[in-house]
Amino acid sequence: MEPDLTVQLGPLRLTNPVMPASGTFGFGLEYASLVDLRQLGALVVKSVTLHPTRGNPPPRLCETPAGILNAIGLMNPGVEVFIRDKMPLLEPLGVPIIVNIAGRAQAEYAELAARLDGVPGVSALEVNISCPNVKEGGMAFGADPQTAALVTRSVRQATRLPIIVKLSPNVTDISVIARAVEAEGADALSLINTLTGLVIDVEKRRPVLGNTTGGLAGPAIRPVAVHLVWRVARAVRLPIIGMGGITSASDALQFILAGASAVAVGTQNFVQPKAMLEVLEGIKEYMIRHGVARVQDIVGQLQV
Amino acid sequence: MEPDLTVQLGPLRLTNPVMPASGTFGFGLEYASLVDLRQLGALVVKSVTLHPTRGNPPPRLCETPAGILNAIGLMNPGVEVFIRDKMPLLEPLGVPIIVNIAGRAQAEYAELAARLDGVPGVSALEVNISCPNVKEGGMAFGADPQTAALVTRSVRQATRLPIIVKLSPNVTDISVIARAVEAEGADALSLINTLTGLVIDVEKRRPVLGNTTGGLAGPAIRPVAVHLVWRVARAVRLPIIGMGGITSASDALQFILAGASAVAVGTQNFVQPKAMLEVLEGIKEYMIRHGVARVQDIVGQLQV
Amino acid sequence: MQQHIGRVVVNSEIAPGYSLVTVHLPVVAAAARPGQFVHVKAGGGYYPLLRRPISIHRVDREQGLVYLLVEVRGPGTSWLAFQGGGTPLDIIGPLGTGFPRPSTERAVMVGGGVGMAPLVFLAEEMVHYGIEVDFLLGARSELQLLQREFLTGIGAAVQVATDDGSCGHHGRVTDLLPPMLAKGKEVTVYACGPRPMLKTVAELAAGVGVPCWLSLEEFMACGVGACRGCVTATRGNDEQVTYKDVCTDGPVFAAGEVVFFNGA
Amino acid sequence: MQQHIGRVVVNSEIAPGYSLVTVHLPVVAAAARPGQFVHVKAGGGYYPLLRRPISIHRVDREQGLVYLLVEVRGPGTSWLAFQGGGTPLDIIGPLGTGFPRPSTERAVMVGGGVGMAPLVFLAEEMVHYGIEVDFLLGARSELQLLQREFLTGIGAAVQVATDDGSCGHHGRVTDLLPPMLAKGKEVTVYACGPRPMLKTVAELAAGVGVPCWLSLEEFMACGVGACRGCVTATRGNDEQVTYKDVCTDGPVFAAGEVVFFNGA
Ligand SMILES: Cc1cc2nc3c(=O)[nH]c(=O)nc-3n(C[C@H](O)[C@H](O)[C@H](O)COP(=O)(O)OP(=O)(O)OC[C@H]3O[C@@H](n4cnc5c(N)ncnc54)[C@H](O)[C@@H]3O)c2cc1C
Ligand SMILES: Cc1cc2nc3c(=O)[nH]c(=O)nc-3n(C[C@H](O)[C@H](O)[C@H](O)COP(=O)(O)OP(=O)(O)OC[C@H]3O[C@@H](n4cnc5c(N)ncnc54)[C@H](O)[C@@H]3O)c2cc1C
Ligand SMILES: Cc1cc2nc3c(=O)[nH]c(=O)nc-3n(C[C@H](O)[C@H](O)[C@H](O)COP(=O)(O)O)c2cc1C
Ligand SMILES: Cc1cc2nc3c(=O)[nH]c(=O)nc-3n(C[C@H](O)[C@H](O)[C@H](O)COP(=O)(O)O)c2cc1C
Ligand code: FES
Ligand code: FES
Repeated sequence: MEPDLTVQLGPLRLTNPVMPASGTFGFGLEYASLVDLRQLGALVVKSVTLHPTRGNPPPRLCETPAGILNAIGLMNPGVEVFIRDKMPLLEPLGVPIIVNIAGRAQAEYAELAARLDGVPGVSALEVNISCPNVKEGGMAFGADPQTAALVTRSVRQATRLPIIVKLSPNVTDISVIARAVEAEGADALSLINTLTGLVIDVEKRRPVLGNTTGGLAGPAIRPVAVHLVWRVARAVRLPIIGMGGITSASDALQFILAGASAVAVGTQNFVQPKAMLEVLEGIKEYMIRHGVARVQDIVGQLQV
Repeated sequence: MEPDLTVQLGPLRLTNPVMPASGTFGFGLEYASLVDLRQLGALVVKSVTLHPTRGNPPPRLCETPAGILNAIGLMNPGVEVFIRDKMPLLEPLGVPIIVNIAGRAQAEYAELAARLDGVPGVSALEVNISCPNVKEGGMAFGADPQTAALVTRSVRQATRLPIIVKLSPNVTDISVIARAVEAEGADALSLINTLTGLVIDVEKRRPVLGNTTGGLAGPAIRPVAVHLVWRVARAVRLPIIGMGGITSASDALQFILAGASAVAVGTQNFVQPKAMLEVLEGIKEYMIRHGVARVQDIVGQLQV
Repeated sequence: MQQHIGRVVVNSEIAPGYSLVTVHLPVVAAAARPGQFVHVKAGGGYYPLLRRPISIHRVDREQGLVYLLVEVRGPGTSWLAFQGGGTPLDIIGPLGTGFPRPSTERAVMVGGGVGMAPLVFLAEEMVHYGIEVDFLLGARSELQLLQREFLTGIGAAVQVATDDGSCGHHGRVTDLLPPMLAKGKEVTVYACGPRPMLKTVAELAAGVGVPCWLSLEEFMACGVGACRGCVTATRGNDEQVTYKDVCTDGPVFAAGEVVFFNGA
Repeated sequence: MQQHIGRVVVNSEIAPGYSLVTVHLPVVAAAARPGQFVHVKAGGGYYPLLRRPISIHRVDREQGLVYLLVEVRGPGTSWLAFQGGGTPLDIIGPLGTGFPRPSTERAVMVGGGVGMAPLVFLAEEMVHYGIEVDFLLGARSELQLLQREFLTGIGAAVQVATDDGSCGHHGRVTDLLPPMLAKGKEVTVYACGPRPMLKTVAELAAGVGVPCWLSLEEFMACGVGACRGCVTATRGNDEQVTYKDVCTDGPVFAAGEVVFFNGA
């Protein structure tokens, strides 16, 4: 019997739990010749902002032990161009499109949400209140329960689309933020965004990245991410999209057992564009081997 | 000309800036046949508690991508046995001995500090308010500025020894904690302790570690550690001992340029017991190559 | 215990997934006792990060050689298994306490899978001292039976069990133990292998009251007693459970001291 | 652009620290244009983590071969340089835009260090189309002069500069450029190498108003235009500075478009 991989993220139903992490898969189209996009549970696009955003000065990336430090700075063509140029290509895929939005102020989140409401093909919004690489907004919203709540409330009021709020790991108690966001009507949570980091070129005595600091992602942060998913899963009733260093089905299953209903692959897309499909296959095999009928049945089934 | 490697950590003077991170070098004696302990800037011993501590159930360790997750749980023979059995062997080394203390309550820190005050050979105390692997005390003290301040105050009142407070990275704003601790008379700070993490054995659906969660250390966390040192260095005037994933002189220099006056090698001791001496050699070479007369001259010299 | 650079002399796959690595390491060869291990840096860079503990399988003191028998399981052991002659190996050792000499005239060794590795060194030494050695060798199937001819060659009485019955007894290697214990003569039992196997061995030996030594495995960081990461639960005479370091208090423990749990 | 598994046919150190890796990769050999690159997974596991971009140095379409010229710099390139015949390589490519054909009858190529790699493919093609090729080859010293005989063999006029004066002009390779530009005949300049070298080339070419194309390097994650990590500052006709992806908008850019800073 085929295992049942369907996932319910609040009002949003996915045929399987595997998707890309925002910003690591562009608008999906860049990868179309390498990955069959139709097989993804959802397609999460790179953060879209109200206005075109130029991003940070290069270098924007460097490799760290089992990780990557990035400070892209939300480079994107802005929501209007996104709706005009990208959505018509994404909609026909028949895959739920989750649009990640990032604002410099509370009002911008609301405006973005309102603008995307009703755009054909947009299935949900992922609200990025956790980007460490921008001066205005970004992580500042996600580090404080009050502002996280306010942003969630404005987005909630501006759209009927399902709302997924993306949380930052750079906080003392992530469950406080999660509960604040839950109380304001978020439909799901996604975590984790990157950990703030700094790499220094000791010969030049300068930061390697043009933006000085960046966000750490990749396998290096996986244990931190699994822990935070586990912690949040016990604090809220909302479904969670887990991410942070997933490279394989076994990594993804750690997140699912910790309490994630779905998983997102980030950095590993760069290494192995087929990773998401391999993760999906591997989850199926695991379910068959362990006699798990529905993937939902093992969500949060970690025995402690 | 020999570069000047001396370091001043408040009242404590070291002949060079390199030492082990607490808990990764035992009481030093375990490594005596592999490393010439007399060459270290200081010897930081494993956390000592008031009473003998059994530690957490095994497994206590697992390897993660470029890192290690540990939940030792402060296993140690207690301060009395430490003073009786270990200090007489450590004192003759002629190296400053920094005793790391961990309490389950504020009063225990004070008691430990009082007990160690005046013990021959003890040069300073490192106050561990950041251990993620114990149920009582530990990180709870380090995650909140008030409790961090209270612990520092009690220790300050109980001893004339220099006090180094060891901070946790698992907080929203580490500089708030650093300032609170500075205000209570700490002489130096050390950071970072480990990041909380979780690794799951998906076949058994159980945590790999006996304690469920553990602390993540090693090269994986280095960018996070360098960032936090940089952040704290700009927030306080206290000297900093930087640590987190140091494997080489170049890694150590990142911390120094970010603002650390001294550095501690942790996980890498397990991989390469000679690492500390190699780091020291490499710092010297760098100084000669760059014409740096005194290592203090490059502390915090990152150009941003 | 010291740190050395040894050189791989030759590396050969002696069974599917098992490699015998011969390392030129005279100081360790001279100093090592059966049951001790070495801590090996596998690969450069960060992957794998930590050293890997590997038992001393045999030594050739005259030629200064140390033999390691490696089962490929993950990144560390596969790196090791594929290093050809000439590769320098960064090794700390010999480490651990080793097996105590028997006070009996007969020794039974129970080796499960690659757990048989350190018992070969022990068997050689026992035979050398005129002690009668029964070697019970367990494996998944005939192909994975390790060093059988070698053991017979040195004069050990080898009996075999395989999980799939492809050779010898069809079943667990511990099934072969009771008859050995029933033989009457005074005997000491030595075992190394998966924990459930060790548990059974411990129970059988305790049942007839013969001395029994187990070599344990735990994940290790330092290997020298500094990190306290490799502990196992033990019970002293006072019945109190304490944690001991597998790397320095062990890896060999008296069977009666080891606390087994449900999962073994 | 597709993902392929190519096999190393042969790997040889052609100069100290430089390896020529021949890979059987017919689809890429057939499709590649000069200036394009491949994105290679170096090693298994997490170290190094990301793929490494390597220029297509030459192709042999008949035999389905792609040649990579690799300078050993860190973990990725040293892994690549040491893979013997038979090793499977996980490769995405061909990637990037490549060099545009010249509208002139003469082309000058300026290659600094391993930056000469993609220019060889271009030189071969230009010669094939009857365009006269001057190849200015720079290196630290004589030993590091790459593929000099090969270039002469295909009919390029090679001039050499070394930092230490051990061969050819003692000084920078860009010192050889002005005379080439002064020759009068219409010429297009192509350059690849360290950024300071590219800056000088761009300035010299702009000075005499000849078309000039530069191949840039930036650290890359995806290689396919998805991550926006590999950008370089460019200036459009409106003088506005924008960031373009080196992986998909480049790696080849019109020299006038590239914004250089103090550090180049
Ligand atoms: C004292 C001692 C002696 C040993 N002697 C030998 C020997 O002679 N030959 C041999 O092949 N192996 C021996 N081992 C086991 C060997 O150390 C592990 O197989 C090895 O560390 C696995 O590393 P890896 O990178 O290949 O795989 P990993 O990916 O690290 O591990 C593969 C699997 O093995 C488990 N594992 C890893 N390390 C250990 C460990 N130390 N103890 C128990 N399970 C572990 C992991 O949980 C995982 O399931 C010994 C272990 C100890 C403690
Ligand atoms: C389009 C393109 C084509 C290239 N073609 C070739 C080629 O044909 N042959 C060749 O030998 N190299 C080429 N390179 C450079 C090559 O990609 C890097 O040398 C390699 O990624 C270094 O990896 P590593 O793991 O060996 O060293 P690392 O440790 O990653 O780096 C070593 C040093 O090189 C720098 N570096 C790393 N990657 C890059 C990069 N992408 N751009 C600039 N600097 C970098 C690092 O900052 C560091 O100083 C090319 C790069 C690009 C972008
Ligand atoms: C290059 C890069 C760009 C990213 N851009 C975004 C972004 O635009 N919006 C966002 O919410 N997260 C962004 N992220 C964070 C990822 O979505 C993800 O949360 C994080 O990388 C952890 O997953 P990973 O370890 O699998 O990469 C980015 C990450 C990387 C590495
Ligand atoms: C096995 C292990 C045990 C540790 N024990 C202690 C301890 O007892 N007290 C303490 O303050 N820190 C302890 N730490 C934290 C280290 O001192 C250090 O802060 C941390 O490991 C980061 O450095 P690293 O990445 O170089 O290991 C321990 C770390 C490890 C890996
Ligand atoms: S491995 Fe560190 S104490 Fe045993
Ligand atoms: S490397 Fe990702 S956009 Fe160029």
